[in-house]
Amino acid sequence: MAKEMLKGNIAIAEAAIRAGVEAYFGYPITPQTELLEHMSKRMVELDRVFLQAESEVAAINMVYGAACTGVRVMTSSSSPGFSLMQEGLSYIAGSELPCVVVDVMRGGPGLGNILPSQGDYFQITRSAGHGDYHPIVLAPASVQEAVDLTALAFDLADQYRHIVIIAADGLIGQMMEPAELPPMQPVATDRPNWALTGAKDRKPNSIVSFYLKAEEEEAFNLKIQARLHEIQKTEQRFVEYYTDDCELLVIGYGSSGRIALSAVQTARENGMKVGLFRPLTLWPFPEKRLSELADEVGACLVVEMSAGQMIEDVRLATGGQIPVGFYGRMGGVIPMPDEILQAIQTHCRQLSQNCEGIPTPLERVNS
Amino acid sequence: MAKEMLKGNIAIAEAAIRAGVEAYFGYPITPQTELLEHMSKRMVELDRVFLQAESEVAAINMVYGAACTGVRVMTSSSSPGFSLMQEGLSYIAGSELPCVVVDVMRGGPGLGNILPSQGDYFQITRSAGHGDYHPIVLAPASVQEAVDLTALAFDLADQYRHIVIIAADGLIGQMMEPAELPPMQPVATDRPNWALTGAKDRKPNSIVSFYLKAEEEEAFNLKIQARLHEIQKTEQRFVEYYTDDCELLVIGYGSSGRIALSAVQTARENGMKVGLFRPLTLWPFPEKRLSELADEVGACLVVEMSAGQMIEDVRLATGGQIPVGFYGRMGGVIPMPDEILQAIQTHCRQLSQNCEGIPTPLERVNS
Amino acid sequence: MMTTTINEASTLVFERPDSLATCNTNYCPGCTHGVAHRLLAEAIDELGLREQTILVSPVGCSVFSYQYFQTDGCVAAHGRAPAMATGIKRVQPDKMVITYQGDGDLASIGMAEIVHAAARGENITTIFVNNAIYGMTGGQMAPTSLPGQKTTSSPLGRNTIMTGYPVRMSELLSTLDGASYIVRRSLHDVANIRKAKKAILTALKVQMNGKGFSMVELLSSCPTNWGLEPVEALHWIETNMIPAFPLGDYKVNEDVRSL
Amino acid sequence: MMTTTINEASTLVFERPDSLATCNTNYCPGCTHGVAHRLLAEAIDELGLREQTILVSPVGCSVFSYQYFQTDGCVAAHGRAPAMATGIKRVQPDKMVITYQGDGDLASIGMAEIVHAAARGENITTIFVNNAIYGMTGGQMAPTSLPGQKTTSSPLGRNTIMTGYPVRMSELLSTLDGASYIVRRSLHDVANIRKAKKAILTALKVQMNGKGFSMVELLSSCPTNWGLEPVEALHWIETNMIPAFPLGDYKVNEDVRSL
Amino acid sequence: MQTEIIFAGFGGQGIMFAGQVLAYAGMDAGLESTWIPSYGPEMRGGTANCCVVLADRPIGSPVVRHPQVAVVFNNPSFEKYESNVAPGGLLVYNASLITLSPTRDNIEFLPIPASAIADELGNMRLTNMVMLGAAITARPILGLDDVKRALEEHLPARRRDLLQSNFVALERGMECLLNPVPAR
Amino acid sequence: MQTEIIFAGFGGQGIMFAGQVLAYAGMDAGLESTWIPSYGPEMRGGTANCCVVLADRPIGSPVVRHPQVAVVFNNPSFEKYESNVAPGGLLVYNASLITLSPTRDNIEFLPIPASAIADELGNMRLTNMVMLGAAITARPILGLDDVKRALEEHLPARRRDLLQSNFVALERGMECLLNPVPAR
Amino acid sequence: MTKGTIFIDQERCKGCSLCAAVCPQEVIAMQDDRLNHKGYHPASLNEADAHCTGCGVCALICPDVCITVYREAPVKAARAAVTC
Amino acid sequence: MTKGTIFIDQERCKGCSLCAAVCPQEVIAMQDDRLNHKGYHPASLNEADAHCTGCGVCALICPDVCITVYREAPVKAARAAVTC
Ligand SMILES: Cc1ncc(C[n+]2csc(CCOP(=O)(O)OP(=O)(O)O)c2C)c(N)n1
Ligand SMILES: Cc1ncc(C[n+]2csc(CCOP(=O)(O)OP(=O)(O)O)c2C)c(N)n1
Ligand code: SF4
Ligand code: SF4
Ligand code: SF4
Ligand code: SF4
Ligand code: SF4
Ligand code: SF4
Ligand SMILES: [Mg+2]
Ligand SMILES: [Mg+2]
Repeated sequence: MAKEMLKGNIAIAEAAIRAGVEAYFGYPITPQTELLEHMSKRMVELDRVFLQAESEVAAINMVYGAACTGVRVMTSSSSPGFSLMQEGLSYIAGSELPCVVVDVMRGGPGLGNILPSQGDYFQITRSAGHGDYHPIVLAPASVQEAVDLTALAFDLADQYRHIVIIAADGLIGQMMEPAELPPMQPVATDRPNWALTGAKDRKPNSIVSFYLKAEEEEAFNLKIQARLHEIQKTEQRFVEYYTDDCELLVIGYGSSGRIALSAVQTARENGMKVGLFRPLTLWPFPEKRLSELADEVGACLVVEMSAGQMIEDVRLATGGQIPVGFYGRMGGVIPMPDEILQAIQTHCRQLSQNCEGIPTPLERVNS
Repeated sequence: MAKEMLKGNIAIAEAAIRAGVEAYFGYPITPQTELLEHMSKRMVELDRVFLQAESEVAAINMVYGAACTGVRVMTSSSSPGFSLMQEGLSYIAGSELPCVVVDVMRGGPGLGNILPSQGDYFQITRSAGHGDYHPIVLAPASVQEAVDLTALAFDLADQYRHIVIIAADGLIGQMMEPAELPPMQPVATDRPNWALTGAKDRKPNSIVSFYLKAEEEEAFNLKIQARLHEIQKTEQRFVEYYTDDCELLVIGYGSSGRIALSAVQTARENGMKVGLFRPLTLWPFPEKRLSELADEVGACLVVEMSAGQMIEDVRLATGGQIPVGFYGRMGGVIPMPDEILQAIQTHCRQLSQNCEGIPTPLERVNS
Repeated sequence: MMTTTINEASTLVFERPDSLATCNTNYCPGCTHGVAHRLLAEAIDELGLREQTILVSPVGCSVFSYQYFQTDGCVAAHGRAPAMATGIKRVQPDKMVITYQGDGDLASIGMAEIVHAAARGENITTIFVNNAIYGMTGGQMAPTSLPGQKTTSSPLGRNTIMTGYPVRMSELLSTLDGASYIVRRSLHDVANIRKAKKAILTALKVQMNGKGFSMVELLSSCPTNWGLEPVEALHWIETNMIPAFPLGDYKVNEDVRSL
Repeated sequence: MMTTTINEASTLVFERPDSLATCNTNYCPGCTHGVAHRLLAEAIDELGLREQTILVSPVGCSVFSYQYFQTDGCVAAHGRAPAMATGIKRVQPDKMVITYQGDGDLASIGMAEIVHAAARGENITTIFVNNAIYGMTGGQMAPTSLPGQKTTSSPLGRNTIMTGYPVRMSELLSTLDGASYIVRRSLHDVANIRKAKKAILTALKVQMNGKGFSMVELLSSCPTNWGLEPVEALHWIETNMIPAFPLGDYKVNEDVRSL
Repeated sequence: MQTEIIFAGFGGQGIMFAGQVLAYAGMDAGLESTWIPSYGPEMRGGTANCCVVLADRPIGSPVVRHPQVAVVFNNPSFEKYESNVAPGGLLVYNASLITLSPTRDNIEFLPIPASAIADELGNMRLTNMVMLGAAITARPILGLDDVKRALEEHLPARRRDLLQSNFVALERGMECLLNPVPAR
Repeated sequence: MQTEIIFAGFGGQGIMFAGQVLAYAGMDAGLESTWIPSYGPEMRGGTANCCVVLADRPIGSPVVRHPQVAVVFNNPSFEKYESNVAPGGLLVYNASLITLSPTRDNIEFLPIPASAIADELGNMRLTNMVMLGAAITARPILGLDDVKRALEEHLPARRRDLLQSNFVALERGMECLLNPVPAR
Repeated sequence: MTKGTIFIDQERCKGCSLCAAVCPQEVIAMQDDRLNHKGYHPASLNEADAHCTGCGVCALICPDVCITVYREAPVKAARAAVTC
Repeated sequence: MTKGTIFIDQERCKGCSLCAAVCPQEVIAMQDDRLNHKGYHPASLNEADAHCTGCGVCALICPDVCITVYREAPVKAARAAVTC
């Protein structure tokens, strides 16, 4: 299919439809709303399930129900709405069900504003609700990547019977960019054997997220942990640029990774040995490759649209080997290539002198 | 006052009352319910505000409202209910309001069970809702400590106009233990100048959590970050045992820290050079002292009632200097002193050989 | 041993319904949750629905109910059964989806979800077991608790000035056009148990015929948290609950009457 | 320039109420949110309540309303204004606490909070601006949208089979004993605007006298998302909304009539 | 020194109270003392049990897997805890209700006709004190007087009238050890 | 090479569409191309604007603080963007509506009587195409044909009938540069 | 009067005594002297007097569905009577 | 018929024309030829014919409270008339 100018929100919706999503439940919230609106049109056309829920709490629990039947199901929201889904997400994880959730992040905390942000990183990667688990998290940096990762999201969700979250932001959601959509996949007709389809010619199935006996709950948790371990081993994804001979490694995901690339390119043109590492999976965080790179580079600079959240994963992955600098903007302010370039220059300078001079994230944001 | 046998949940409630809490809003959930029940009796006796909300969502938003008036206000719940409070917490943080929230953690994810757990560490310390902030988190390991930290919680909340979360668990909440309650504090009568008390003889006050202009939202976020920075500098709290000459440092908070102490004591009796580091503040995490200790000890062993969450803070604080082992139980299983002792022995053995042998947390839980 | 008590001419006139699992329930002695279960199981059997039924259990004393029925089942988050049921029903309109909910679950935390399921005319059936208290968590006040009722969170009795009056869900939901069949019944004696059974049969038929949202509210006992003997508890329903929650048909759409 | 048009004998007979801030609003041309604001401000002035009023704004087009009133104010999380107002009122019973909410806010995500505030007889006043759509987010369907109404999330018109029928909040809340004063008015013409003003005055008096929960539902226009000129939009209220949302007094307790 | 005692039986048999009295007595005697109910899945089932730990240094876990002493009031509890008691430990059981017989040989069994005695004393609700009296006598956990004092100070007002009969029950429990029922 | 163009004016003036046409034209001409609306606080206020970036290599940020070209349709937008345009940049403005006069001297100003021309053409909704025609002529962003082709391929069906008049509008905009109105 | 009998699963019985309370013939008694394995005093049919009519109301009120009812009567009539 | 007049804050006006639509005297016109700073065509009183009665209904419907009304009449009566 040819490329078309597609708005990120709509691209994700259409990509989900082509990946065979059978049910969508959501609630309007800027800057995500076009996704829901596209679903309201297309899902009805295709005679699939679209329902505007009364709230995000209801939406995620409708997703929970639909997921129990073994179909591909999805919801989408933005930061405050995502916060309301925390309990439901934990239940879905506790029931080993596949589903895809899109968070088009906006400025926070609180009502904040409707502008692009990456302030939900912790909430998405660490704790989508209470209890021990991590959802799989995919972070697109372009409309095309949003399309591609949406298809991947459904496959991973089914493969691991796990939640997959697409961590986008207002920039990816609102911009139009040329992208190519995949062909329409047929909707799967068979249902997994664990699905709630009525106990016909088989024992009753039940799907619950509780084990009142401690030993059973622990056994279940160990099972989940084993699965997460497996995912960590096999699903770390990332893109790297100019990393073969770089002294400073810039690290950013999604929009900030994309913008950082411009800065890195300019830096290269000015002869600075700078590379870019852009995680595609935020969980599992691509720590293997990053720790390898840490042996090769002198320092890294994390760029986020937040006060510094992914930076913790970077520090864990690089394990104190190299100094980790930070450049972050918050509350809907988008870090511009020239600002990032400046940060790169400062760090390169400090590299040539002593690394210790690099300010800690908090100092950085406060300065 | 003399010591009495007090149940953790009730001790926290009574301590809050004596700290001058003027309003309590909550919703029943095991293993926290006695706290709410005690409030339903005592707050009414004292002619203060008690209200059983229709849900945790309502409860946290009632807290939000009461906090706007500048009074000391509190709610309490357990893991699933705490998940439902995420949006409200983010709004409260975004409005710079003081309040105290108790999470008596239970087994998860999902409905899980009602037994003790520490599986909410990430959710509590990293992301009580969307956006960039951390609540102050206090972790009591005994009923007496629960009493003392509850009083502290209200003071810190007022001092920093920030959320303070008491991270307890079913063990602390349900057990009875001798403890001494502080004398009754008088309820503060004056209201802060920012409070919503009616615009009489002054300009109208407003309390909101949004700044539609990116620059304003960023400015606000920087203000919050500056405050968090201040808190990180001044409020790191912890207790340490046998750390003057130890080779293996055990690290645990709350119940697991308390139980670990028994194991450490036995280890000492068997001549092993083992110490215990027990964080009282989970955020800010007592990284300063821990990184000092990291220079002195050969390795550390993190004990949690989870798959390993605080261990990330330990690894960040010790910055790869020393191997970090892990012993965790999940889903309501309580790690017993003898098990921890075993883990200590294994690690000491490995210390005397090579440290690399220490299994990673995930390997550990999976084995 | 059975046979000893039965002579040749005897015929079996009452036994456990097939849809009811054989395991013991976790309910307290005399708790009429058990009666509600049996009635629902009988109705499912009589309509031959066992193999196409999906039961959505709540969080509450009936959290285990999914185990007590020989049907597919799941447990919703507290109060969200109607949303979960909606998700199940929308992708499988040919299945029978039933939520079983307590009063704390449905009338307190789950208010928005039940109102909107009814407003949408969601084609599901709700069995609403109203015992005027939070049973599972140890007897706290529910929105349905009666004025003056002593509970562990209203130790001096429910104070209407501070906490208002009992929420009457059947009346409330009857204001919604999407609701097709909303009735209240009681489980306090055999005559009423018979009526309750008929209502459950009708509610299921409403769903079978795609007529929209149906709910049967059942006044039920909680001897444990009411602090009464099982027999006294049944009297308490009759003398205290029924006046506050009048029995009757609150909404029966035209096209449902025929069923 | 004013003076030129006014001769000596003239007296000022209408001006901006004091409680209304002088800044411009962010509302679209012809949006009757502005009228609702003015009426509320006038009522606050006439009852001399400005200095003791705390306004709880919603998330919706009226999210800025706290700026438009010369009173203390805050913005609740979407749908939670009644809970936030409850928190404020319980610790300051002597203050006037008013929530201002849209239909998406109050009737969709905030259903549980408004129902329970009413059930508790919470002594607060709610101004419920029903424009049958989600204005701020760009015109999606609300629970109050009319059958067949085209919105950005019901592009073919609201399908009652899939999404049910409009939720009538005044009727629904009137089933609750805790609710003292529940009326529906319209802002589509001057006569009705006058009636709306009277209702708002009464509602505030209910709170002043500690009589419990009061709500005035106002049928309001959204020219922008209805795709109509402001004048047409007022006609649309009259011809389409009023039949679906009949104007009238739905609950007026005995002890309120006297006010 | 640390002693762990589990009390287990049906709800309504005064299990929780017996444990609390012991815990109070421990505190008053200057020991570290913890009490924790088991509030697991059993909750609804009608069985109740609690765990008391007394020690002369800070108590790590108030919960124990293998208590030194188990005081059990009914068959299900007998089954559950016979296997849990630590080797060399003690199982005190209510011989009036418990029909099962001991199977382990590495722990001590102490059958007490507690319900019978309580019945004799005219109040079945005294069963728990009879059992407690026996337990503290069989193992020198605390002196009878410590327990009596605890009762005196902590018995809820509405139960005050029962103080004396509680004392008697404790004593009768103690006396059982003079002529124990042989373990079958 | 990277060019950033901002279109700004009142809602209903075809701002968004003008930007999209340019973005489409860029894509069809084989350039990297992004379009993003400003959806900030203004949303309700009635003003609308969008940003188009065209480049020959991957575009980092679709949002820019200092565009090279600003195409503004009304006074508020003139005020806002005059100061934002990058030094050496261009400000194309609708002289028929905009009463303000330029204040900066390090950018180029191009006043276009766009509304007047559209009025002449008998359809005010063509204003945006007049402005676009002028913009692409003043700066060699893309050829007129690229833009025409984009219009042809992407003009929504319901607007098809307007295709020719859109073309004319583009041309009229272009012609303005032959005899520009002197910047006051 | 039709003659009938019931069978009570005494291990399932929780001794709530509702059946005894509703039996019109008053032929159900609680066994206060014996506990079942679950620890309850189960109900039992007073076999001595054979006044049980098989009316089934005990079964209809039993929350734990412990009771099976038999009746000396043609099946159809019988079912009709007890099924509710 | 009482004589009155109104003052319209034209910079506040959003040109919704509701006032013009409701004026019984039809003395309010929209200025299609001019935009205010906010970009709207403001309403204005047709000063030419002085038929404004000061009835105030324009003010009562104006969503942006742009209109102040004056009337040649004793204050009390006047207020009573317009305040709603
Ligand atoms: C989010 C959340 N909040 C609270 C609880 C605790 N909880 C479990 S059941 C229940 C109420 C049960 O009462 P009801 O719904 O009336 O059912 P019943 O036990 O009376 O049959 C509560 C509050 C929970 N599990 N999850
Ligand atoms: C939790 C959450 N979900 C969704 C939103 C997005 N949102 C903002 S306003 C609104 C609805 C506004 O509609 P209504 O309440 O009818 O007010 P109106 O704008 O029509 O006056 C929504 C869905 C949000 N801010 N927070
Ligand atoms: S607590 Fe009440 S509702 Fe729950 S099982 Fe026992 S009696 Fe039934
Ligand atoms: S969008 Fe609708 S409701 Fe919102 S301000 Fe505009 S007209 Fe009013
Ligand atoms: S069947 Fe009827 S008569 Fe026989 S025991 Fe039961 S209730 Fe009594
Ligand atoms: S009703 Fe059932 S459970 Fe109750 S006593 Fe009779 S047989 Fe036993
Ligand atoms: S006051 Fe009355 S007459 Fe005068 S302009 Fe207004 S509406 Fe017309
Ligand atoms: S009603 Fe008000 S805003 Fe509308 S046109 Fe008249 S004066 Fe202007
Ligand atoms: Mg209940
Ligand atoms: Mg609306």
